Amino acid sequence: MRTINVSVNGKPYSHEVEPRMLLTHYLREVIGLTGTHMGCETSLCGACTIEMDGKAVKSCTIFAVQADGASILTVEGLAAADGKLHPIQEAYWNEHALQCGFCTPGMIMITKQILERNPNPSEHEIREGLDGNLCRCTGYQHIVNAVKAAAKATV
Amino acid sequence: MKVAGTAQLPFPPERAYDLMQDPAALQKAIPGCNSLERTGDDEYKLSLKMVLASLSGQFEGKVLLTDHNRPYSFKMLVEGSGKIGFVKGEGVLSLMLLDGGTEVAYEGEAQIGGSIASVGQRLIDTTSKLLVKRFFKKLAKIGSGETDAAEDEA
Amino acid sequence: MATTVTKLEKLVGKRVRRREDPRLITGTAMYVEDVKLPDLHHAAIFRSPHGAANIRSIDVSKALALPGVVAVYTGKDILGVGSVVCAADLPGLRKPVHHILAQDRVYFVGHAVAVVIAKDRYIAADGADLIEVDWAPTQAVTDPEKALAAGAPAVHPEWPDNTAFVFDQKGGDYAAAAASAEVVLRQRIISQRLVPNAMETRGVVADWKAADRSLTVWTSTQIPHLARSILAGQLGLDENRVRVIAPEVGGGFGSKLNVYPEEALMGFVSMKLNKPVKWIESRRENFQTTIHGRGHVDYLEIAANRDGTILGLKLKLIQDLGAYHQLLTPAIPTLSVLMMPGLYKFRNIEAQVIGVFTNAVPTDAYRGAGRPEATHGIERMVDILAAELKMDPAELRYKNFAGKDDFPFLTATGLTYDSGDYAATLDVALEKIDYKGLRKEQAKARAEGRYMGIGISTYGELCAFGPSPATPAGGWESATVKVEPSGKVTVMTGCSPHGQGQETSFAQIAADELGVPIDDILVLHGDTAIVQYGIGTFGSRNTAVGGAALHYALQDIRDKAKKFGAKMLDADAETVILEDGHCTDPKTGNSVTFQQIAAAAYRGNIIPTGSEPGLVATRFWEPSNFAYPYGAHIIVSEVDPETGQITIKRYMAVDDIGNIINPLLVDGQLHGGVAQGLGQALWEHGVYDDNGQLVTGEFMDYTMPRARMMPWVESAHTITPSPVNPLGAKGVGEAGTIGSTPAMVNSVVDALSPLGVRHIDMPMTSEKIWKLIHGSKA
Amino acid sequence: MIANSFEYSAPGSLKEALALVADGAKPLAGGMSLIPMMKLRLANPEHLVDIGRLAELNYIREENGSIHIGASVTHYDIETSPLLMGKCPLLAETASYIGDIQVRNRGTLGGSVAHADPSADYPAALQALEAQIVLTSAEETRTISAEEFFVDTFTTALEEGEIVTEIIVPIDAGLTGTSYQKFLQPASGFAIVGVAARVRQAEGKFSMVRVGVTGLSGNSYRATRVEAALDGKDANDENIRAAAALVASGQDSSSDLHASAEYRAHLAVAYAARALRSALSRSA
Repeated sequence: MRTINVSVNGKPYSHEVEPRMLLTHYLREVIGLTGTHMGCETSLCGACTIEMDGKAVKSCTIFAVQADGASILTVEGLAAADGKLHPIQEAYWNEHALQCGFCTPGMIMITKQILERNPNPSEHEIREGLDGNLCRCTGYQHIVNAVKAAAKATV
Repeated sequence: MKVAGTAQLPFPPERAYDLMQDPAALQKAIPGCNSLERTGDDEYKLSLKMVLASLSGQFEGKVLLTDHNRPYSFKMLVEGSGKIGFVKGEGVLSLMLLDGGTEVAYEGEAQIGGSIASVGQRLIDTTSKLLVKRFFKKLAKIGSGETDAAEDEA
Repeated sequence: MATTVTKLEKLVGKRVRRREDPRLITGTAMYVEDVKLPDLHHAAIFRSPHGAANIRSIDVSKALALPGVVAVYTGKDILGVGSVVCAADLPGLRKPVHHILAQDRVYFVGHAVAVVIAKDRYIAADGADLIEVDWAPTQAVTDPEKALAAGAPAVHPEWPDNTAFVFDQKGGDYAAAAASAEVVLRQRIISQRLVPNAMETRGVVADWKAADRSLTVWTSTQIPHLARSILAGQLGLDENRVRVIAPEVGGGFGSKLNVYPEEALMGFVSMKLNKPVKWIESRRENFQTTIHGRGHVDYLEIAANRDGTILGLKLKLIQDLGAYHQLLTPAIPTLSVLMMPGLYKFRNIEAQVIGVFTNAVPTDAYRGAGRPEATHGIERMVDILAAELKMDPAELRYKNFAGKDDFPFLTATGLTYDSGDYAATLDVALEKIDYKGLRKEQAKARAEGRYMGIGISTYGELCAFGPSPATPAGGWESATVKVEPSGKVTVMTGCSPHGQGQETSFAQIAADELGVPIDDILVLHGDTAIVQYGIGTFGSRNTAVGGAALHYALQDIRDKAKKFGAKMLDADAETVILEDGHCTDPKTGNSVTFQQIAAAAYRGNIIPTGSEPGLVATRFWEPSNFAYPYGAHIIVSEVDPETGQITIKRYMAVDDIGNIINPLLVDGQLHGGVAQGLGQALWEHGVYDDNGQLVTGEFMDYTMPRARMMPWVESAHTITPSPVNPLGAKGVGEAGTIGSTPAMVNSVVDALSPLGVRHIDMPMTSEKIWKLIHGSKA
Repeated sequence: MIANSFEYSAPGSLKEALALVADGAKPLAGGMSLIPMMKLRLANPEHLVDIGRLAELNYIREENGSIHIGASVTHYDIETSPLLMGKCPLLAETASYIGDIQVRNRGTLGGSVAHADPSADYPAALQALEAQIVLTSAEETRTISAEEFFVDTFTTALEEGEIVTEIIVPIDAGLTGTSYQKFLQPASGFAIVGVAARVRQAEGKFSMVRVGVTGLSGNSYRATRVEAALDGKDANDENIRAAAALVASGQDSSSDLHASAEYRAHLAVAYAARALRSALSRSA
């Protein structure tokens, strides 16, 4: 067991964890933030995407011990304290960019990174940016629309 | 999966043939082989640890050598299984005198199952070629008397 | 009591954003994996690595000795539990007994052999790794045609011919039609095995309370009520003491229209240990043990005259069933037979389905379930015929469509198509994409040595399941509308939507009918303790069947509300008007609000004659027929001759799905369906090797469509309402999947037709295309 | 899926890390290759040393006419490094082809190089760049060429106790053009073939050509026959086409579910021509 200290959505946490515990499991089961999902074991679906020290990463391919000292943002940390949704969340809602919703937290988190790095992406750039995230419901078109809408809203 | 190819050994077919029937030589030449124990006519019990990059797995199995036609050809059957999967291969090895050495042509079928089969499709061909290459490279060294050659790089 | 009535905006037909989304976009929705209970235990399942093997012995001692492991169960322990249920039946069907854990033999890779229970999921996984089985592998067979060959290994030793059933259907006289035909063309067409891959894998939490003899099961399912009935039967429990909850379900596409071994297994374990237990399927397990779709080898023969008149179609369908029947396995290919005539009016068909056992996970309903294969067959054959006759494929279709005045149209397979105007829909598609212009562009491209293709698919499908005689477990759906004393409305639907958006579309319907704000409406589903018995979500049935049940329940509420309103207004119940949330007496202009009526109905001090207190209505409604959406999808593609890579230049979808409740949801369903259809056409393939190994068993090797691989889908609609249900809706859940696949293949075949290419089997990988081009040049 | 138990160390310095590696611990950098294998229990290291966070290995700097890149620099940092984009764009371009945003954010150059996956992208560029790889153990540091480093499938020149600490790439003079062209396996995004080309022209003739190939066979390699065929020749498409045709010769082309040996070899030729053409167009 190892003690780790992390900040998740602005709150500090300290826990003893087994080195093999995945960061996804730490967030979901130890901290209780179940918005981050796990959809595969080969790092190819992106449902587990979170932000760690400002970078979008797949939390299923990181051991919790590797996150010691890190600042983490999950989908639960996006909306304002008063419940006001983040513009990306609003865009996903308005554009019907989700159906079953399982991939959505990861999609929203990668959208944040895409827009931070390229505030006005083309359709092609959006699709490339979403490459690490699978959605089986939407065919991606409404997700592309949502990223565009979020770009407009955040510019 | 088809497995086929050729390898060169720097000694004549008789020597090559005998080496490939010699459990002590085989044990040294088979990558990762910890033990090769004779359990019957032409039958050997095999234990090996395959290590390849981060991948590693312990395999237990057997080797069967049949259809002896010294020094021209024989048939080899290898079976191994472990936690990460199992392998079953069967093939004919044909030996030919070539420039004073031996060209070994092998041709057969391999079946791979378990975990490694369901994640490693893109790697099975390259890694099996690598293991075969290592085997003959080592065998060449053993046959040339370089028995003290560095242990298998695996 | 006179009030000013504010007209509420009608919501049906509007792009209303979804009411289920806030929880999903904030990460607060609850899926099975999120269920936490006191003293929750975790299960890991040890599965067969072999496609076929006898089990000599199982040693669980090391697993049991691992600290933290609580129990291990194997096949001998579960003999008291009922086997996995197949609800479909066919004459002479062979049904192998499918125990929830393997007995002395395994039949496919992934077959569950033992379950390890621990207090921690990590330890459960460690425990499963310590189970040792002495296997005696036997030869597997995974190709259905090889399985039918003489001397093939028997999947089930008791049936050495590997044949589960043979099903024949005839309509008209195909033999005579073929004999008289000027052209008869044959083609073998494969609809390969696909892996549904819902993004949420399956998962089960079971919680047994011995004192109450009650079992609560959270499971990621499309059919909670059927699951409950089946589970109660398997476990010998009282059905009313089993509660099945389908919480947030992360996609299904048919793969969760099933009751799997793990549901009863977790129930069994929870009952044994008297503890709650959770099992979450890994992606690997999902690939290996959750049903696959398609798996056809079709031998098709089309008979026609030189003027393009199609006379008949003959089909020999070899269905790869896998090793067992899951819930509906053998029924799926019979749907392909029903839909084999497509939208065409020819009268002669002859079909034979051979259901074949293989050492693979069972096939069953995957988005479209039998209809995509049928549509692919007929739409490919029509293009093959067009090529042979040197006719434009659009023209050939126009020539053979059932006419708009022919409805209800009786097909050669005995179905009655409800409504449609097929030519009008194709007109729209051709015009929107500028078909004539494209053909000119294509001629120019060909002159430049470029391979440009235009592929048309005019698909039809059968959905909105359906009349009960045509479905194994009842073809109706239920709805309850419960108005609270405050006038807030709760709708409980027997459908169990999981992404389709009925919490929104049903609220739209209810809001319009009752004249209450949509925010006053709550739609509940997926919990057998809350919702009256229902059938579930599949076959594009939620709106057309579940929505219709809701419509009738709402009419009951309206009728009763009017009675109360009339009583309150001292007016005649026959003449009062209920509109915009007010019940008005047209004579006096006096009105009461719907909320006042609700309060009065519960207070109960004025009860209309013949009525009773409360404002709740439940309806079970069954359609008299399926609904038959249809459409025209056109794909423009270009092939890179150097690499064989296919680029989709344009995608046009014109669909007629009857009346539309929420266009936003319809677009979403369509896009998703198209992605899965293109996935089949271009990339996806569940490949088993001859040894029974699933070699596309992870996302590493099974190509899922990604954002950068998908084209922009342009879409439009024509609307011919279905006369079968009061909403006039048909269904859109599967349309995109059904329409897209043949359009894609037709497009690429068209691109390569100058090389003499007549057919390409799916998936049309770059290498396959390259070989076609390369081979034709060599 | 859950990894087997292991011991984890996060040393504060390279020196400490090397001591642990000398004792048999396995280095963990970004973990993008290793962790999925561990979750599937195909890889079962007993002790991991986290070198991904060593600041000592996280730098991109220009030194004596070369660019030195620390092993724990991420693909994203390489992809977006102004220094690399300006002076060694081939490496930056190659990095942009790896995986997806999340993987590039986390995966490291050193981790990828040490893993020596036969379908990884970097080896093609490193071969074409004639990059130097710095290997360090508790005892010594040595520098070898990429060509020597990539021995075979998943097999490198790393000795026990050694880790990759730095990669050195050249700064090319003006009129050098580079390009990485990749045909990707649609499911995993790995290269079925990837070809990196680096060309310089003088007076309309190729004065330097380097071609690195990945994915085609069990190991990355320099396509020296292609290079030789173009050396001194007129810089035109006809010559490129003829030379590219040699790219697979002498290679034992791999075959798998996604591409047969024949198709792979064909793609290598096609992509060699594409890479050379693109590099040439950038060399003017």
